[in-house]
Amino acid sequence: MSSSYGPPEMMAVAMARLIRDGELVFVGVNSPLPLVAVSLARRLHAPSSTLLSIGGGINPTPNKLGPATSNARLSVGSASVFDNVDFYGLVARGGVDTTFLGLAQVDERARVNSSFIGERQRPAVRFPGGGGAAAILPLSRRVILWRASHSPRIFVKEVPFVTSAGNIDRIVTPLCIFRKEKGQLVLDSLHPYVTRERLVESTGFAIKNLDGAPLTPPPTEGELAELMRVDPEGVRRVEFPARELSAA
Amino acid sequence: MSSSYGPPEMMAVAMARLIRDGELVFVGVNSPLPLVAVSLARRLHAPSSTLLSIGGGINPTPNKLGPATSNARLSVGSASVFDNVDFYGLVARGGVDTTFLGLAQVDERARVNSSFIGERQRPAVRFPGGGGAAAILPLSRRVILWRASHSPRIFVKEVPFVTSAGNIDRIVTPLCIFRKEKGQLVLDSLHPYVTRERLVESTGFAIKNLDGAPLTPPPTEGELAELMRVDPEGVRRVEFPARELSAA
Amino acid sequence: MNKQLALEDAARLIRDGQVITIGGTLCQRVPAAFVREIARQGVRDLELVKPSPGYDIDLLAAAGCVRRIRSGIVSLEQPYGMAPNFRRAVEEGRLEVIENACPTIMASLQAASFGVPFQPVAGLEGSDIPKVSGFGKVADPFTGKEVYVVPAIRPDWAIIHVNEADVRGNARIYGSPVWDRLMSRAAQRCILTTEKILPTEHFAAQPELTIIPEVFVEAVVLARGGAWPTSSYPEYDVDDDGMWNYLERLRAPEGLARYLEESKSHDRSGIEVAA
Amino acid sequence: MNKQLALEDAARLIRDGQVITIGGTLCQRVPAAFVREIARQGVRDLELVKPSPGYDIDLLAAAGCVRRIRSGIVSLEQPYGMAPNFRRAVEEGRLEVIENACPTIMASLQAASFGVPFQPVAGLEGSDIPKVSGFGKVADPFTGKEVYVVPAIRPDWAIIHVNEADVRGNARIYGSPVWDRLMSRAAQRCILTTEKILPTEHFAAQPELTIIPEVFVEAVVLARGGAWPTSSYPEYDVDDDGMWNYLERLRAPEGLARYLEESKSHDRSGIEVAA
Repeated sequence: MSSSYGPPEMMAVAMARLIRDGELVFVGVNSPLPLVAVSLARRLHAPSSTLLSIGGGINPTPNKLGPATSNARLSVGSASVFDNVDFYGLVARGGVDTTFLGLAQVDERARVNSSFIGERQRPAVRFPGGGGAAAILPLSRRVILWRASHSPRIFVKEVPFVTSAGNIDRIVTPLCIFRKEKGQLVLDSLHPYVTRERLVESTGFAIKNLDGAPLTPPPTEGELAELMRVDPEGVRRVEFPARELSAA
Repeated sequence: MSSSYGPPEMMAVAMARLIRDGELVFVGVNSPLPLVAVSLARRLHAPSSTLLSIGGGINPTPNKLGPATSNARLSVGSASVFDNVDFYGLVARGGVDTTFLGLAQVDERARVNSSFIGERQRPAVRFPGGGGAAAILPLSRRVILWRASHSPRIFVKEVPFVTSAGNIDRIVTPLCIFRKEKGQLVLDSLHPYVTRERLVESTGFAIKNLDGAPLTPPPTEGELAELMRVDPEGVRRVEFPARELSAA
Repeated sequence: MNKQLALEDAARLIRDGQVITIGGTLCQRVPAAFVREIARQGVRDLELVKPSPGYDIDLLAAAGCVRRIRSGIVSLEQPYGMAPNFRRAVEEGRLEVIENACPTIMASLQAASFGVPFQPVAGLEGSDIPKVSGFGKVADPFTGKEVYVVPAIRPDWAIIHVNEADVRGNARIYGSPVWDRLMSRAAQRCILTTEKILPTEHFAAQPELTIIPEVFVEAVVLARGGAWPTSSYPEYDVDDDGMWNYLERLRAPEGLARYLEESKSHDRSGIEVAA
Repeated sequence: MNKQLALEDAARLIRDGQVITIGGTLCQRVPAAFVREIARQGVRDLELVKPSPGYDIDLLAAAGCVRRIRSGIVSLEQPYGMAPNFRRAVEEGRLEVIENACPTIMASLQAASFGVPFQPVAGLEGSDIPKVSGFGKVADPFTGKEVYVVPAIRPDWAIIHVNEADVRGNARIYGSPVWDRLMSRAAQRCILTTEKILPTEHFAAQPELTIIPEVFVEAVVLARGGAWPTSSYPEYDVDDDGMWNYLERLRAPEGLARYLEESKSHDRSGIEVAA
């Protein structure tokens, strides 16, 4: 792979490309990569998209991005304060085009578990919870999931608990992009630095369209240059364990 | 009757006396007399009562009162803007002690019609509507009704439509005060300048406790003096037809 | 995105048969210039959903623009009293009233704003309103207790008069917003008339004061004095002469047409002085 | 009425077994000094209702103050990741989670604020949450369409950190109020901790900025730096050293006691400088 980009850059660029011009895009809590991606898209192909930030802002213009996306500082420059109650109303009325959401586990039927594994009262593993995902996945016109990690414990054959399910369009990972087709995850593209063998080893279910999927176009010089301007401090890397930053 | 007061002064003072210190009292739209009454009570025996004004204020301190109680000007001096949605939430949660409400008609069972007479689709008489009364009467701990007019068409045996019913405590008119007892209106007191005969003629149902009811204590010098300070421009009179002001 | 339109153009967004809600209350901060323009354009068969209409429904009833109204109270308040043209239209069977309480309209708008089909409401015991207006009753699945519910009503438009807006549609209201915050969330889209158009930086400097954010807004109309003869706090109070003149004018045959003609240049002058 | 109390006295209002909601989100504008004082006083068996807790539930879980939580997401956000003491308490069976989505908590608080027993919520199709958390399903009486409903939850207390308050309890929040406006209306009463206590005239000068009016408030605590180590925009950001120190301290046995002791004078200093 090129020395000029790694998984954080590939993911940020891939997520940015999924944003369409003119859309209203929501970025929630705990979402550094989506924040970078939307900021990037708005400076590239989607200048007329609208960023709705959980920090309370509409198209804010903060001096710098930061890892905690619920931070009110990230909403500086917004002409209004858009609070959580307003957001959930808007998405419920069909007013949100695209939402980015994280996940703890997802299965081949595109069902997400961000809640727990094991007994509810004394779970073997407690996850953070899905936030608003259970409501948002059926309500946002389109949802893009991402996770800065890709392993058979994350991409599982069947989740033990369904926190959320719905209008998933794509899932972006350090290794690939999945799309949802007829209720199933299908490989959409493989990042240029990933072998099909590695993807298979890293995924807990049989991958559909493994051989047919193209490579994700690598970030262009222009995309990378703009990414450095949008995110000079490397917020895009905060979700990655140090080893994964170097191992890509 | 004394030359120093008439029905507007008697009503304003009688309504003020019904307010208890420490209460949270709501004054809605179209309510000049209640606005005067609460302002008066807060300067007399109920300095710790809280006025919640539909104009959006809590204990506002306007330079002068005015006839349109929905006017935002009447909320000047309030430290917050308390909007209609906030008010209906508060009353529904049991947070309002006393509410003043107007009426078009009321019957001997204390049921209020402020909607219409006749066929709904083409009524013989269209009234303004009850505002929030249908919700407020069962929810406010106590409701004081008032009407600056008293006739057999207003105080009827049975209303043709029940706009609202509920926690009515008193009804104050230019002639008397009714209270509600076991679901029936009962004469509480007769204003000093009114004969029992005149009250009977002016009321469309047989008056309970007609002979037993005392006279309303006339406004004291102190009450009248304070009333003039609270309402130097005579907002208390705006609801009265000119003839009733002089006829009392 | 610049959403500023002339009053006439913005009023053309309102089409026959639509459901509208109108900001302000009674004779306070009513988007009166816009209401008059709807009347001038002869829009028909509107349904007005508003807890407490006043000048707006009185004029629209006189002009025959509205077929049905859902409201809690209709009044011009003291010292003007009841809305006479509204009353006449209802008593003559030209305007249907779906009887509500202010908070049941509020609840219908809340349901719309939350994207749910109905909303429970507190109170109403003993009232005939639920029966004649078709409210439902639902047993609370958690306690079994019955509660009244009203259907979601999502107006096509919320028409709101504000003190300050930018051309994108961010807006401030000083004093009570009455129901306007909710209306702006319940309607499909908002049309703002505004006393002033100011740069976006003005709103960004204190975004907590922006009660209507740009994402809900379709059009912004500069309408200085646009609430006249109703009030726009703190700029101006109810115009007493203006109210009596309105009531007087409409008593005469052809009085409405004359009134609309006389107020036309006032109403349409805003756009010419836009920044 | 002067409602100002010292932190210790205000915290004594919280009694064992009560239901509380706490303002802010994750590591933003959490009333952290108050949360630590609850832990110092050893309150037990609380139920926390909050869409997105973070530092608050992590510390309260470590201190064993909370028996049950209803939440949508629990996190310290990046770069601190998941709340480790919360996670441990749940995995050890010491803390029950009633699984929710943020907007289902919102809806439960809305129902409480509207005085109705339940609230319909949009979405949730395909989720196991309604089943495990006992949500209901109700047929819309107007369309027959089924919709999920959640019960009203009325916390005994909303504990909210604000930027500015007066001693009566009028308060401003700069930046997003997150859920705090709703919380202040849903709870029986509010306790405010505030960066500054200012005269009532300050609030009356621009009452539209007052997000919590005095009538909802029981106590006001002057707590400069009271959100630390979480942020209080615009005064201070998340304290990175403070967060890592917190996480580090609580890894050791007796770490919590030491942490609470070390932060005590910081937390209780506010009252001494009160106006």
